[in-house]
Amino acid sequence: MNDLREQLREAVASAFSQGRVRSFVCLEKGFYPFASIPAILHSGSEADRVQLGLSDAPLLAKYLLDAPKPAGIVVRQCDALGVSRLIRDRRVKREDLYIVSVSCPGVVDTAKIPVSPYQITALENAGDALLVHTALGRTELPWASVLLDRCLSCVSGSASPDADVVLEGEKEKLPAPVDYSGIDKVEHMTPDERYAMWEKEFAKCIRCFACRNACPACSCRKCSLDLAEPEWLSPAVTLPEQFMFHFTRAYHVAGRCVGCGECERACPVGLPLMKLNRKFTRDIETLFGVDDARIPRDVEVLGTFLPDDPEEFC
Amino acid sequence: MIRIGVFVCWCGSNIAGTVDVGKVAEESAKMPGVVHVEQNKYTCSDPGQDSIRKAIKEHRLDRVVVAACSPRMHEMTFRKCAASAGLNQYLVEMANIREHCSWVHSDMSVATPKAVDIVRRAVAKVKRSVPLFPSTIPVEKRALVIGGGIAGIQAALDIAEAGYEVTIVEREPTIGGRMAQLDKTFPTLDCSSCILTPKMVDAASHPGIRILTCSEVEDISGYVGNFQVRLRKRARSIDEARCTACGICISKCPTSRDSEFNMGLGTRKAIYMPFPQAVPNKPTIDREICRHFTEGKCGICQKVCPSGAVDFSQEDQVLNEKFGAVVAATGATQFSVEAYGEYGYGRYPDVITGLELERLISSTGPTDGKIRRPSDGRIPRTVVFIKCVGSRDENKGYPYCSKACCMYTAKHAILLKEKIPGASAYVFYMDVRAGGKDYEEFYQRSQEIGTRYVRGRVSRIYPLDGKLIVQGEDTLLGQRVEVEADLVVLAAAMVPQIDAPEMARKLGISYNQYGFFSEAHPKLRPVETNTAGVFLAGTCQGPKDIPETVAQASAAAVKVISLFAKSELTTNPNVASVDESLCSGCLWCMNVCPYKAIEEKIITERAGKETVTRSVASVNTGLCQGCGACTVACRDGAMNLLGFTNEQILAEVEALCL
Amino acid sequence: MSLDWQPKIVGFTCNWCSYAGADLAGTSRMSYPASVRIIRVPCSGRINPVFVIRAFQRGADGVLVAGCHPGDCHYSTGNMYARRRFQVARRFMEYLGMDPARLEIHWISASEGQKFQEVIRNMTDRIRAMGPNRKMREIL
Amino acid sequence: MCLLKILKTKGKRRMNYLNLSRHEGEWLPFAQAVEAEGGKKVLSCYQCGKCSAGCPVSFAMEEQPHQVIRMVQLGLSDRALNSPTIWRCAGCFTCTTRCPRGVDIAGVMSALRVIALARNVRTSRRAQAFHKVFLSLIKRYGRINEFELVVRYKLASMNLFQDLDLGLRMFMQGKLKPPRGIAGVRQLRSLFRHEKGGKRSGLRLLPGLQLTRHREGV
Amino acid sequence: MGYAYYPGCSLHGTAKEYDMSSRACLDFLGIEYRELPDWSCCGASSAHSVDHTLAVSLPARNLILAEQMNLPLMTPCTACYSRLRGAHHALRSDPGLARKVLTALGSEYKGRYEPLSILDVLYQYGPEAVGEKVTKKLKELKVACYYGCLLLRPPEYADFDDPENPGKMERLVETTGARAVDWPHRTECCGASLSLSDTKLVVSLATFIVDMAARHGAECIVTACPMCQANLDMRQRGRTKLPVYYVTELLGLAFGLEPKRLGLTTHMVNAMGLLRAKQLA
Repeated sequence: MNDLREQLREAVASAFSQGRVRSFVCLEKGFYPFASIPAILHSGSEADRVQLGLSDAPLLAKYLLDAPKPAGIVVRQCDALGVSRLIRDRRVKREDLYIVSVSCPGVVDTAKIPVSPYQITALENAGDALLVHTALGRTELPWASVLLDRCLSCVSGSASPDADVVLEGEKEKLPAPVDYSGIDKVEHMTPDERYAMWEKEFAKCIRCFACRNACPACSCRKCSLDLAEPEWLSPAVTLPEQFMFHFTRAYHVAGRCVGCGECERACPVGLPLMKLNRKFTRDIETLFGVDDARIPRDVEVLGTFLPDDPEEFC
Repeated sequence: MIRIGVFVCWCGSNIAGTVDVGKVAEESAKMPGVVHVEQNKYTCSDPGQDSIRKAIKEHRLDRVVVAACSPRMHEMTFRKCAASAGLNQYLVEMANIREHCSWVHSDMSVATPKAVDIVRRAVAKVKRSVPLFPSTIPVEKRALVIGGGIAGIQAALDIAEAGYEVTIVEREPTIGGRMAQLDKTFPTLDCSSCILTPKMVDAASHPGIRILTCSEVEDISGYVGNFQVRLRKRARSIDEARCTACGICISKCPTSRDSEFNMGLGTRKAIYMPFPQAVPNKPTIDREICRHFTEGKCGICQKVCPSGAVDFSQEDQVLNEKFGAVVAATGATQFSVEAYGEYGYGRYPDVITGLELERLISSTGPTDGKIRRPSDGRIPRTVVFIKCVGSRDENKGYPYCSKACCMYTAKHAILLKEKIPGASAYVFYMDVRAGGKDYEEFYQRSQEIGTRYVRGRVSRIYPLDGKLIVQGEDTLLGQRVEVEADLVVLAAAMVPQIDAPEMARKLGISYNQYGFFSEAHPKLRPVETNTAGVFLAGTCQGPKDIPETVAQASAAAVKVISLFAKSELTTNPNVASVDESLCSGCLWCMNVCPYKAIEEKIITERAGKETVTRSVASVNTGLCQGCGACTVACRDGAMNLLGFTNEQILAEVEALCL
Repeated sequence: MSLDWQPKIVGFTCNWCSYAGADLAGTSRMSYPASVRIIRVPCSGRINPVFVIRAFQRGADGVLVAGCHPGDCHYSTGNMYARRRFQVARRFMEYLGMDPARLEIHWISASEGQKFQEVIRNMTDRIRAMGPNRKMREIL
Repeated sequence: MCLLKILKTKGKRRMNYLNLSRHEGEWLPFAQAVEAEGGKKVLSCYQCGKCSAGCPVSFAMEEQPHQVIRMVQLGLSDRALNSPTIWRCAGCFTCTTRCPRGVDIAGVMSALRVIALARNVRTSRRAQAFHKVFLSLIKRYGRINEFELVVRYKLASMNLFQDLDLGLRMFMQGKLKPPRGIAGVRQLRSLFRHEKGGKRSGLRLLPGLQLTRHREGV
Repeated sequence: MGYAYYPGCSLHGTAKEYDMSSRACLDFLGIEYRELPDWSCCGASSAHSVDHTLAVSLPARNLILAEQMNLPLMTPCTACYSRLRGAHHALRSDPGLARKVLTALGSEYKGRYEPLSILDVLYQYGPEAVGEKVTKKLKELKVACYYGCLLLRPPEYADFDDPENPGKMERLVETTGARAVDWPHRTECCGASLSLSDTKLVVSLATFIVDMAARHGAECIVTACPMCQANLDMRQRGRTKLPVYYVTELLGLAFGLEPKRLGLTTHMVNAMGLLRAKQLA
């Protein structure tokens, strides 16, 4: 684990020294000793701030937009999907990037640790378990039980192929299928129950747009929902407008969502936004035979068609 | 300040019969922006139109709504009318209260409020309409025909006959294409060159037609009426003006190679004419093998040429020219039958393709029209024909039917019997497809003269004691059958040119999964493409026989002619337009555009201190047809469709739902 | 809900097929309920699913989306995109609780005036049975 | 022999016509069953006969391979399953390799054999005997012991004396040794049980060697 | 590196000379291999006629064993080759079936390595390299290379060479100095799988193939398939009887190995006669 971090640190430093990058997007220690936050480094001297990010690592991709180019970035599989999303959306150019890819055992979600973060002194990755050190002692939790949701349906734990540097750790998270059970639950409700449920959820929404800002697929220079004319969305925070907002948001990322779940984590009121995104993801997979709708393609799934697409209208 | 005039039409009793026009007028008057309302018995009549013109002037109207019939009926009428009163015609909107209201309802109490809604919709929309100006584009009245096969020749002749200039671009040293290689043609059995050569000569001698051989299209840009085309004319090493085609050079040339024209069955010299009737009737030097170019030696041709036409120093020419329309007649090629290892083509010299047999039968061919088998030159007594080699075979070839093979195989069988009395012919087939005038009769004739049709596919061929053992199945007998053949002829599939996709990209047209060019509409627009001004002729669009090809070529020609008949094209101003300040440059719109009308544009702008460049979408209004698919693909709402803007549609929705 | 209640159906139709189909229904005097109000767009590919939400928001009881039959699009491929977009968008609206019957997508050619009539009749009946739409709708 | 004759030989008949309507309900499910057992794309066949033509053993078949395919297409399940052809197939895949429609003819044949055995269609006693013995040996030892295979098969198929000489010579050359079992045989049996729908899985492959999920490749 | 060696049932019985000669060649060329511990029957040529799933799960067990050794699986037997590759292919292309089989086996299969034929291995070693090791040229030995079915068909997964016009075996054999005759029936089926159940039929096939080889001037037949070898060897009834060798036997000879060690003495049709006549053994 640590030697991987060491390799990573060196990779970053040398990228600067070779003049490959002007800035580097990576993780560093955050407020909590164990949790990590995003950082944009501007010189090789800062290289030792680099962390692997055992827990609570945010998706780094979108920070590229603010990083001076050419920019380096440390990616796990999920970051890699985010980055290629941005490349596909032509918000960044591949040739402006220096991608260092690390294999990933999965990222711990401290929210899933039944201990208040204040008491946690340290976290430790012990193979199949997570060791939580507190002042009172040490608890052991099964590895899978404390991972971020996105890790539970990781496309692949191994490092991403098209990177400039590939660093493989000795332990990798194995790919797993997306868990659609949540979607199924909703689908099995009656329309009225569904509507009631979403009404309840959307009522919480304070329209802070955190979901939009966190999303690697929401990278428009100016979001159409902010326009005054045409008024796609009125500033009035009424329920119908909330439906309008969340429909549009989800529809705009439909077929483009990389499944990172950052929207959900960013949401201050805890809306189950992935329940919306994944609905699209699965429908697109099943309707148009896209093998893994989370992976960005050259042509957008909704921006293309096949003459023999399923026909359900008459 | 918006001043809308609403003109409600009675259409006699057509509308007034079920809609309370007075009430509609009354309600319309209350709508925001409406400053003038009028009723007319027949708004489309002259008095009706006059009243509109009058009102526009008197009330300084800057928007007009006509509540009457379907826009598909009279929109043009009222737009012209408004224009004649000095109002931009695109500030007129129609409310269809006849077809969509009075004619489908009988109860005035429901029809009237609906009519009001419909008017409100129109008012809401027109309020957000802006003046639009159709641009007119000039038409360069010169046609480019790509490909000098029978399709290209026919199209060129027809266009030129109508009095327009045509340029034929052919990459081979001569025009004529595949048809020139054929001996006779079904179902009439008249000799191919006898009907083709005259056309070739006509084309060559026609004042309106220019033929560029050894030439290829390198790049095409622009749009209908205004294509910029870059052509490369490869050096022929012959001064065509001087050459008298005496042929001495050819007879004296020491080097030779397999002749493409004879499908490799014969040879040709390094300086050569593909065939005697070639047009233009000038030799060409093949620099790949010519010893002057390979070894710097020789040069005999130059010495012997009485008119000093041989010019080794000649270089490729690049021509940049402007054309108004393009006809793609790039043709098809033959499936490479090596894919069928079990038939041993390439390993067994006496397994040949249909086209090779054509050359063996043809009097201009390597055997002077005597059918001799390649291996030992013996006259074959037993010939086996195998159909659908590469066609109807998704495993080793293509799933589609090549259409011409059934008939030319029947033809081959007949010709075989003519050339070699007593020879026996076997045809292995799955189905005989003889749809077409006199085709079925022709096929029956081939049966009546004793051709044995065996229903089944051949599984394999192997040589044994100088014979080819052909093993197949007679599915009607339900038994394996075996033929000891002297010669086996494979009816190879008709497949797209290898570089068809590349050509399609140059032309900005689409092609199907095999590489055949796609027509704009399978039934209703069979020779047009999705790119205005580009038309299709012949086998580049799909397998065809000669009659079909010629028919399609003439059809394409007519399309070109009717395009050139217009002095200039007015473009529909209802096209997509980009708000560059919003565009993030994802160019998703580019992918959905069926007309390749959207391209990337790099703009520079000041961001704070530094100036940055970024790419945005930009619409070529010459190509855009205004379908609006791009607007929905655009997430950041930068793409809009003039005349049907997001603002307008959203407003219409609001107006209707009030 | 009183029987004479007239649902409000917003119809988005493409100019070349479905709008013409509606015209044909008119010229051949095929009567249908006065529930539908048509918005003409050049192609079903121009219809943004967001328009549909907006319609429901502003008080539509039903929405009809109509275009040329796949393969017959005037712009050759517009309705193909529409088909994909609405297959997912429709599922999603249902997922949000919208009753499926309130949004219908049909391919109506210029020659299918009768089909247009039937579509409107059936749709109106179904929506009548359901009553006014209250979901996603602003209180007006 | 031609299709017509086959059509007459078997099956319910009214005035010598094969009544296809009677089989309407059958054709899809049967074809699906065949495809499920590995007979890919059987419905795509357009009866060109290339399979039969290339088949090394079709000369010894009453009904040609493409005719059997046809039976499947028409849903004539009894006739297809009773056809000796499916047992004559040597499984050389020449047909599959050459089929222009991508039909896995050899696959269809083995699929039909599978179904025939499952439904206990007693056409080829010999073949059935052979497979029975063969699998029983795998069940017992985990490997095939040709000596025992041959002996038991001969007993089962009642033609003791065929190849006796060969057998003897082989025995002399030590090519036919007495059987020996393997360690993982219990797990193999579980496979068979599993096939019978029995719940038994997750056995260890080798004594001491347990598969681990995460640490592979280390 | 190296290979997991899967002999298969026949090589422990009727085809033991193939086993012997294969090991001999591998040893001689210094190619590392370890016999797959506790390997089990791949189910050929019966399982696929009884149960589609069984036909995959039997070979699957061996594939998994090999994957645990983290070595590519290699087998001389073409029947096994076919079954193993078929299973490998099915496990990777048919998730449903894969789940069923792997749960039954209680393990997972990544399929990192494709199962190989010993010919693949020799090819990876390189025909030239093999040629260099040849000490005794098999001059003037006219050989008909016989591929049979399972190395080449169905090409979907058994793709050792061009299914209709292969040539790899010829290249290998010619490194020994022998001459490979060109004959059309090298991919024809000899009906081995019916050898027991339908002997009459098989005799005619085998005889025909051997005759064709003879007519094209071959003095012997070379194959890489125990079924073909046994079948052609036992069932040929033609006028001229041709000995049928395994590739590895000829290679072994060319390497100068002891005929006895290669099992050449245990053929049905006298294998030594020809060789002695040519002073090759």
